[in-house]
Amino acid sequence: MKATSEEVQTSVKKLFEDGSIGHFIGYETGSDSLHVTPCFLKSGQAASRLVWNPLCANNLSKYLLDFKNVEGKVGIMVKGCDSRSVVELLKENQIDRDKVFIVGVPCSGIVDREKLLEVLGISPGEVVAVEDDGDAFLVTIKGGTQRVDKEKVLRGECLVCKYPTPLVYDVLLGEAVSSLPWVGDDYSLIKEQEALSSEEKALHWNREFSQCIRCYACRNICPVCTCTECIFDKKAPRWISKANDVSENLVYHLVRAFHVAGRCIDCGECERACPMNIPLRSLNKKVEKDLLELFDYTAGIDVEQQPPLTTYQLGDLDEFL
Amino acid sequence: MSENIYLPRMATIQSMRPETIDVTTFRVTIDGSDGTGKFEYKSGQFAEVSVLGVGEAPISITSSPTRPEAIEFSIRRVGELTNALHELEPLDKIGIRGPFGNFFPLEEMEGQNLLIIGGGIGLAPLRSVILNVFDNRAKYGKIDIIYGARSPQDLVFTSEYKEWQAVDNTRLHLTVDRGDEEWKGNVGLVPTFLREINPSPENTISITCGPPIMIKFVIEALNELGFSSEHIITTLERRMKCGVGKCGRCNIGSKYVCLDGPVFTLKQLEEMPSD
Amino acid sequence: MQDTKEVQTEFKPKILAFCCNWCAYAGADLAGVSRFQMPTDVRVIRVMCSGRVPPELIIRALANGLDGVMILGCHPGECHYSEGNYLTRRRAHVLKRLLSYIGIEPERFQLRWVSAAEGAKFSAVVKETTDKITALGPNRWVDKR
Amino acid sequence: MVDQTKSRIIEKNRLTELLDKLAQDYHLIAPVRDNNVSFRRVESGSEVTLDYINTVLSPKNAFFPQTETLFRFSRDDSRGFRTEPGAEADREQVIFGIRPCDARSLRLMDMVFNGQYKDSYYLDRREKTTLIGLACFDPAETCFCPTFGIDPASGEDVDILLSDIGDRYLVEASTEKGAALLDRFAEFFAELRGDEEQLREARKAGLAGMKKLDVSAIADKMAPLYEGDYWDSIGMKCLGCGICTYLCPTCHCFDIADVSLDEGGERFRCWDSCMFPEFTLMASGENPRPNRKARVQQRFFHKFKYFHDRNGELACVGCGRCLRYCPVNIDITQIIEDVTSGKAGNE
Repeated sequence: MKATSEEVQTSVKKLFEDGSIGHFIGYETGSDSLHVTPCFLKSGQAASRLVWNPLCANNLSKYLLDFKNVEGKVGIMVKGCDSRSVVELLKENQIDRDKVFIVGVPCSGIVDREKLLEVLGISPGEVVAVEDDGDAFLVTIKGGTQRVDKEKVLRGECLVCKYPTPLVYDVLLGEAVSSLPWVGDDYSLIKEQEALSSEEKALHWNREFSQCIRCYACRNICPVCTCTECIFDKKAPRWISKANDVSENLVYHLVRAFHVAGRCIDCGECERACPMNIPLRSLNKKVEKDLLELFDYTAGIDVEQQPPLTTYQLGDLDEFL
Repeated sequence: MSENIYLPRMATIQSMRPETIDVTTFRVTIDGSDGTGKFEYKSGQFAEVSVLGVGEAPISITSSPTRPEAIEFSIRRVGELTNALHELEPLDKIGIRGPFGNFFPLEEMEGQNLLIIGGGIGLAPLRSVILNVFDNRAKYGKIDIIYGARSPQDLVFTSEYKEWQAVDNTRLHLTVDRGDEEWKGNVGLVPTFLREINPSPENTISITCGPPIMIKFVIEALNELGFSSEHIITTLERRMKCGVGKCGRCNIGSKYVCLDGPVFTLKQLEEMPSD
Repeated sequence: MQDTKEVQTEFKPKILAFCCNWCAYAGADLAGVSRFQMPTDVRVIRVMCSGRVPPELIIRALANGLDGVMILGCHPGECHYSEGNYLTRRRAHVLKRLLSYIGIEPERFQLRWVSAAEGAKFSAVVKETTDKITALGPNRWVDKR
Repeated sequence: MVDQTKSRIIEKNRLTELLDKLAQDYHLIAPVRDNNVSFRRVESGSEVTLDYINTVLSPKNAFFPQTETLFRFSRDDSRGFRTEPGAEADREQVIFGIRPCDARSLRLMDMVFNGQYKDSYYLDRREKTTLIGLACFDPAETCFCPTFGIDPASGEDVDILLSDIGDRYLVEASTEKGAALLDRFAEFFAELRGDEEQLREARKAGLAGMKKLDVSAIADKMAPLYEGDYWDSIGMKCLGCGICTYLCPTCHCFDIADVSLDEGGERFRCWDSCMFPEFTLMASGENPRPNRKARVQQRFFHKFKYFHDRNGELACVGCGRCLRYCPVNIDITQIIEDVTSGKAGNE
């Protein structure tokens, strides 16, 4: 059985009552029925605001950094992907496991709003609710319900998700989901890109990077971007000019992709946040693929595993000689 | 295209006088076709000073308009631009935009006693007032200057103190937070020293500039001494870029420090939000 | 297209080499002393270890208009600090692939092992890299203000 | 009422041809679909899309580019520098397809860039621009421009307004500049057929349910909220990215910086955001707005109080971009409601 909003509300209320947590980070309904927004609770009284549905895209784990110096435990709701960024935060000692209470929810995919509206040919105001129904979503629209195939309207990262059930949690609500039927080769899109000529690749990325407005939403939303002073904000030395041109944007995106190498867990938040629709996951996914092939490493699985770029083996590939 | 408000005028550094280990007074003339570019300003205003290739920063004017031969800026090494300025040499060129901002109400202050309270590099804009009133000495009553720095080595304009003390009806009170073997003056924080001196608020206007924390406690002390908030004047520092009220970062509430300030009376500050 | 070809024959690449103080930098010196012939398009920056060169520097250099960047470090097992070159090797594998993914040819970023005794190898590596990059032509990613 | 003398129509199938012509004579800036729909410089009419509600980026880029050279400098023979101002808008430009909300935002920007000190870069471009607006009949669910007295079907702030009335556009010039452009391209425009007013009224039906909030007293109601906890929860949620400010058509904050090249360089300005910590960080290390709460608060106070205190207008046009694109769904309309209803003060 899938967890419901009511189940989340009841269990969070109980956690507050028995003193397990002093704060809770979850989701509540946002500006319309197609949006949720992060919700911060200090007591169980307002737990009825909490929701859990296929619109809960935000990876809330980044907010744990804001609760580092707060008294008591902070409870947080995590999906499979979100739990992997929690693993990364634990690995890097950014958060203390004893100060976090993890409420895990198995997830069978999150709706891509834009795709959904396009497939149904409707405007956001017409949607009343979206529910999970196995390999489809049930979309309640004013005047009826429609069943939409998940594969048509899932977010990109959900189409290749291998960890729908949280890997770390204190309590799991609903039944674990072991695998998602639509997930095949997670790197097919990356392989297509790799096969292009250098000229085609440069042309493609030049076009993409030239659209970047450097709002830094991709960085700020990224759960593994945890530096207290980001390299791009440093004044001496200055690594990047504030001028918006394609070579500065290139530096920004490549350096960022490298800085999250071995830490990115493909929650897709960067791409979701980007107002300009730059396919940012593609860069991270490429690095992820290489780390798997070169060093057999997957991020966000095991707190004890050594990050791949902080270690080495004598027998590592030595193709340069 | 009308006049370009972002284009600096070129100026020449005539001399650089070290004040402390990290403060230097730059004496600057504006380049003009005849070698003497005009630059009209009032005490309390600031200018945007540039090192081309490095950047620009707002710097308060230290000299007095009554001495028009050159403009002076006393600058502490704190950031990228001020570091670059300190690397320059006499006869090097810098850029100047301005003057910008408002100024101390010297005309309204005529006939009154002046209580000038400075801390550290905060004496820089106050020196403009000090020299200005010295040059119009008859127009003002008693002048008390209270100035403090962290240590005797951090006091600025030390070479001028003798001259200042020699001016009619003027007293200079110096204090340092920490003295040394040679220091014979007062040791203690400016607000404490101010209470000890105990100046009368009667017919007196107080102007103050220094680190924010000092200003806060000086204002507290002035209030205790009976100064009304219309008679406490201070000058504020904020990160500024354009200097002309466009770039949007130096506001406190709906006031832009670069346009409506940097000089405010305590009464005005009390009406602003507290950030 | 014809025009581009013509430009390419005239093209003199700008190449940067980060040389480890304990090996390649001495190797470069030896190459010079031994009067090995090599192209003059490479600018050398001495670093204390190949492990000292973070990917940011490589990316920054390429975006600043360099046509190629090399890191020249000690052979595996010979790092003055035991493991700097091993860590660089891992990073370089990932960076090279990432650069290639956005259209910066792998030849433009090289990691090579050159010991203090390998003056000849230094000049060979420089020549080989220069030739490869000359053949590739200018770095497409330059858009300096 | 349609002014018969100044109004014309253009058949839909002639629009691309008109745009081609405009692109020849002017810098033509129009909505283009790429990863998203944004205003871009176009060379031909076929690049232009009109199938959009509003663009992601507002057209402010055309007046106040994200990065703009203020002047260039080079070393002269002595120790000095020669300076040379940045490029002026070299040609007249036409912005085609600007929505009434974005057009209103320019009026607000004018207040900033005009005044005691005149920003010649912005004002020059403004002067050399003709605005061809596109009436909005199908607003998005995030639109709330009527809140600020904007009629999405009106040409109040543009030179020419186009209204899509089915098989043709009704074309109305509301300024001399607009009328001159209509004259210049008279061959594309035809006389009214007579049913235009009626057709337009019918299309306006779609505007009936638009969100309209009461903001008449918002500036006064903001004042007491300076202290208090209301902004805590919003600051908590905010990521501190620049989406809201960069996409906002009325946000105008910028930074100034230098680039140094061999024997010279340039000084440029670029958009900056009050959401970024370094925006107010001083060289001394002090920061008057040290946390996300203080920065979020500044943004809303600037929009609904400070700008109003200085200029007598609210710095928002209800385009809904900040709400639509905020990754954590911070809802400006909810904030307006909380403030005006007094709810914000009770939290």
